[in-house]
Amino acid sequence: MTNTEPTAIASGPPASISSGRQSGVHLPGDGHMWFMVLGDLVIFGAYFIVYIVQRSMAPAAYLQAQQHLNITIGVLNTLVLVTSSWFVAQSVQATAAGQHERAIRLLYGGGACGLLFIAIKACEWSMKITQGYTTSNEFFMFYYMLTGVHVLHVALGVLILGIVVRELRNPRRQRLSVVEQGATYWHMVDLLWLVIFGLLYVVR
Amino acid sequence: MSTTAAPTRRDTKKVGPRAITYTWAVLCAITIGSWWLAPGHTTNTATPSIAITTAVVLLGFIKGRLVIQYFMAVKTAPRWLKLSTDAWLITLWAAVFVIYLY
Amino acid sequence: MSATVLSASGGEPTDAVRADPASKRDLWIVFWIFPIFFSLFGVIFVLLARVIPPPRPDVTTDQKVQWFAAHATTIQIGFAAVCVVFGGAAIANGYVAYQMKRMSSGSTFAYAYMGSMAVGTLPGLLLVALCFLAATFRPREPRITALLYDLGMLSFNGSLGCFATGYLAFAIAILYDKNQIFPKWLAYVSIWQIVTEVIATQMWVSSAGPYSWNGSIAFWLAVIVFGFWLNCQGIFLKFATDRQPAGTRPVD
Amino acid sequence: MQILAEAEELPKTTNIKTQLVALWTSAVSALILLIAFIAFPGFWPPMSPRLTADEVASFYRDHTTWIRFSMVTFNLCGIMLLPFFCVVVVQMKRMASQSQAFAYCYLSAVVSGATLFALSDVFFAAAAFRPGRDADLVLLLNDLGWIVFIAPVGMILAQNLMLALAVYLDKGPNPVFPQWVGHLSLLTLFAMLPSACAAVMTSGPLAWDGALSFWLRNGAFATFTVVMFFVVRGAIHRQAVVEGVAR
Repeated sequence: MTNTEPTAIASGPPASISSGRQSGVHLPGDGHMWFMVLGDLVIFGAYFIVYIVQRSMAPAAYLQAQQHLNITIGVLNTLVLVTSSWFVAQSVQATAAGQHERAIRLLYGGGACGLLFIAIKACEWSMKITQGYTTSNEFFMFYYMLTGVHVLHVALGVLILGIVVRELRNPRRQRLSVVEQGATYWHMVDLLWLVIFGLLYVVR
Repeated sequence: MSTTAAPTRRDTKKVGPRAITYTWAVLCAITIGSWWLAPGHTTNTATPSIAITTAVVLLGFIKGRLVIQYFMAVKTAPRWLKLSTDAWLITLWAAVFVIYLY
Repeated sequence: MSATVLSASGGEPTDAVRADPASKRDLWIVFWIFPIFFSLFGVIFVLLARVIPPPRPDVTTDQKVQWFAAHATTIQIGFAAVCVVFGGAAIANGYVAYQMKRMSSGSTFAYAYMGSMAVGTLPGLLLVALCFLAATFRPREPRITALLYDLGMLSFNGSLGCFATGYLAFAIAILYDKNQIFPKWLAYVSIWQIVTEVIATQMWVSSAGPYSWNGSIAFWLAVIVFGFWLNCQGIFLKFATDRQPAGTRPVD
Repeated sequence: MQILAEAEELPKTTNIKTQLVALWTSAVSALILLIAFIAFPGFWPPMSPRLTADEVASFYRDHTTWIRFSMVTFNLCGIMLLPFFCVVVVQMKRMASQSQAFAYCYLSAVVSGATLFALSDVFFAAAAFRPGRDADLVLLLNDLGWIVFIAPVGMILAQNLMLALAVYLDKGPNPVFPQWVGHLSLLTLFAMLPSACAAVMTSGPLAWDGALSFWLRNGAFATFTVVMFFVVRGAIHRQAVVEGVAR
């Protein structure tokens, strides 16, 4: 069996939805990954809307519970994730410029930031749980659900970055579209976190 | 097979490394700025604030658009993608704001 | 294609003569059971058995008994019908697994899909029918009827692992497949399905609100994604059947 | 069947042998299941759904030993029928003129159906586990046991539908099963179909102790299984002859 490589991010964009680079218009990654990203955004969007609807029914209780979140950890997490996105975006640039070694190093940076994000999140969760904030509180239910599903996405993203690194290491498979697909997913993770950060930590 | 790995002369509209770094700097600045807005920050009881929530919605929209346009490189993407990502951003934040006010 | 022509299987010509080499009648018969079964499933569960939309989890024992009393007839008709037709689920899932076997990703995940779905049919589909049939079978002490209410709804909406495993197998098989039996984006939809299943776990701890078994997040969002996924799966199952050359079968 | 001496060590001979072993494993367990069936006091005659809670509770109190014996045996040997159905799958996959889709759907239905058979005896045995349990609860376990045992026939229907269609469409010169197996399969399907009503009816031929739901259903299934034993044995023999393994 030779066909065991993941085509998830190895195949090029379908001709119907990719467009010529000549015009300066370029679809990063491929249509399938964008379908995934847009769908995920819509699903998360629904979660956010339900959250804000529930919150508007009991604003005082939510605000009271929100005060128990540690904003410093939230800010730290955001900075870590934004920085990881910077690494990954620069990696796409490096790949486009043919600097594959640099691209791989940048991806390692992005992945490391992702792992750091997961570690910080784990600390935050264990702190909250030891302080007695469990899913019995509706706000914390949303907190655990949204951050939990998001952290799953981060973990999946680290895995995807690993696959991209493996593809880049193979001189025959150094395709820009592969890096772009991984990057697109990764930035979506970042984007979702920015919304979660705003809605859970900052909104009053 | 790997025609895309060696691109031709890049379009001037293209997002470059420098633009990405600027984006990163702005995102970090806004994030640190939000630190002052958050309810968990103060020791005394936080009160609801439409002004702060408006700021959160606006900043959230701006941050999201920066990520989409520059990190995800949608700035140079086909029109359908620009429109759908913008539609998502606008719908989400408008809905959040309207529901919050209501 | 990974499918081998019948007479070429094993690499040597066999004397097995195909009676009707151009016929794909068997594939089409099995395929049509997929939409027929799921339409019946929808009609029964929504209109007759009344478990979609789900009855409320946050009601008293007496209200649960009254709910059964109010819907006893339709529950009995619906779930007796389920006892007859629920084999369609096995055929539908078996046929998806069959098409998965045609992928270049090998049979492993096809079997994983078939196995997890075959197991999931009992807790995820039939147990609610059995509980509700037992509840409407005869008058009982209210607390026992209420127990059957909870047991049925929780097993129906809360049997998540079987299906999450099935979706995972489906997604991985598609991502590795080079024969394009199903489109790659359907794998991503399956991954959303896993996400909704993960979130739906909260119905085991939440008896009211968005995370309960009738909640906006744990139920409605999951059902919308499931409906979308199921329709896509059915449509692309048809395309896969269209494209399968007549007289071929997957490698063993 | 006479395995040829020169074919004794061939891999395809092993395939024939394992099918025969599976067939006989299930045959022996079917015999044991028959004994357990005869030994279950609740089947002679089948318990009426109209018994009161106290009557059911005292029934379990009075016949604890035999109920335990038969249900533990059901539990142990029930799923040992599975190898037999898997031989049917293997034979269906040999049907030359088709694409094996029926075989995989049949397998899927067999597995799902087996989970039900594994469930019903648990309810019966649990009802007999503590004879002092509240009568209401014993009645509940008894109801659940009977409903699971009799009513959900859907998987067997799906199995037999797949088998019948496969047989009818197996139009090659050397069909795996004779055509009448398709008729028998459909006949069994229709004989078992009405028993789904046992989950609703409390009296009459469709109740779980009725002539249709109990005797016709179980009789049809038993007859079908016994006939299929010989049919499948014949099919294995023909396979062995075609493959040059046996005479």
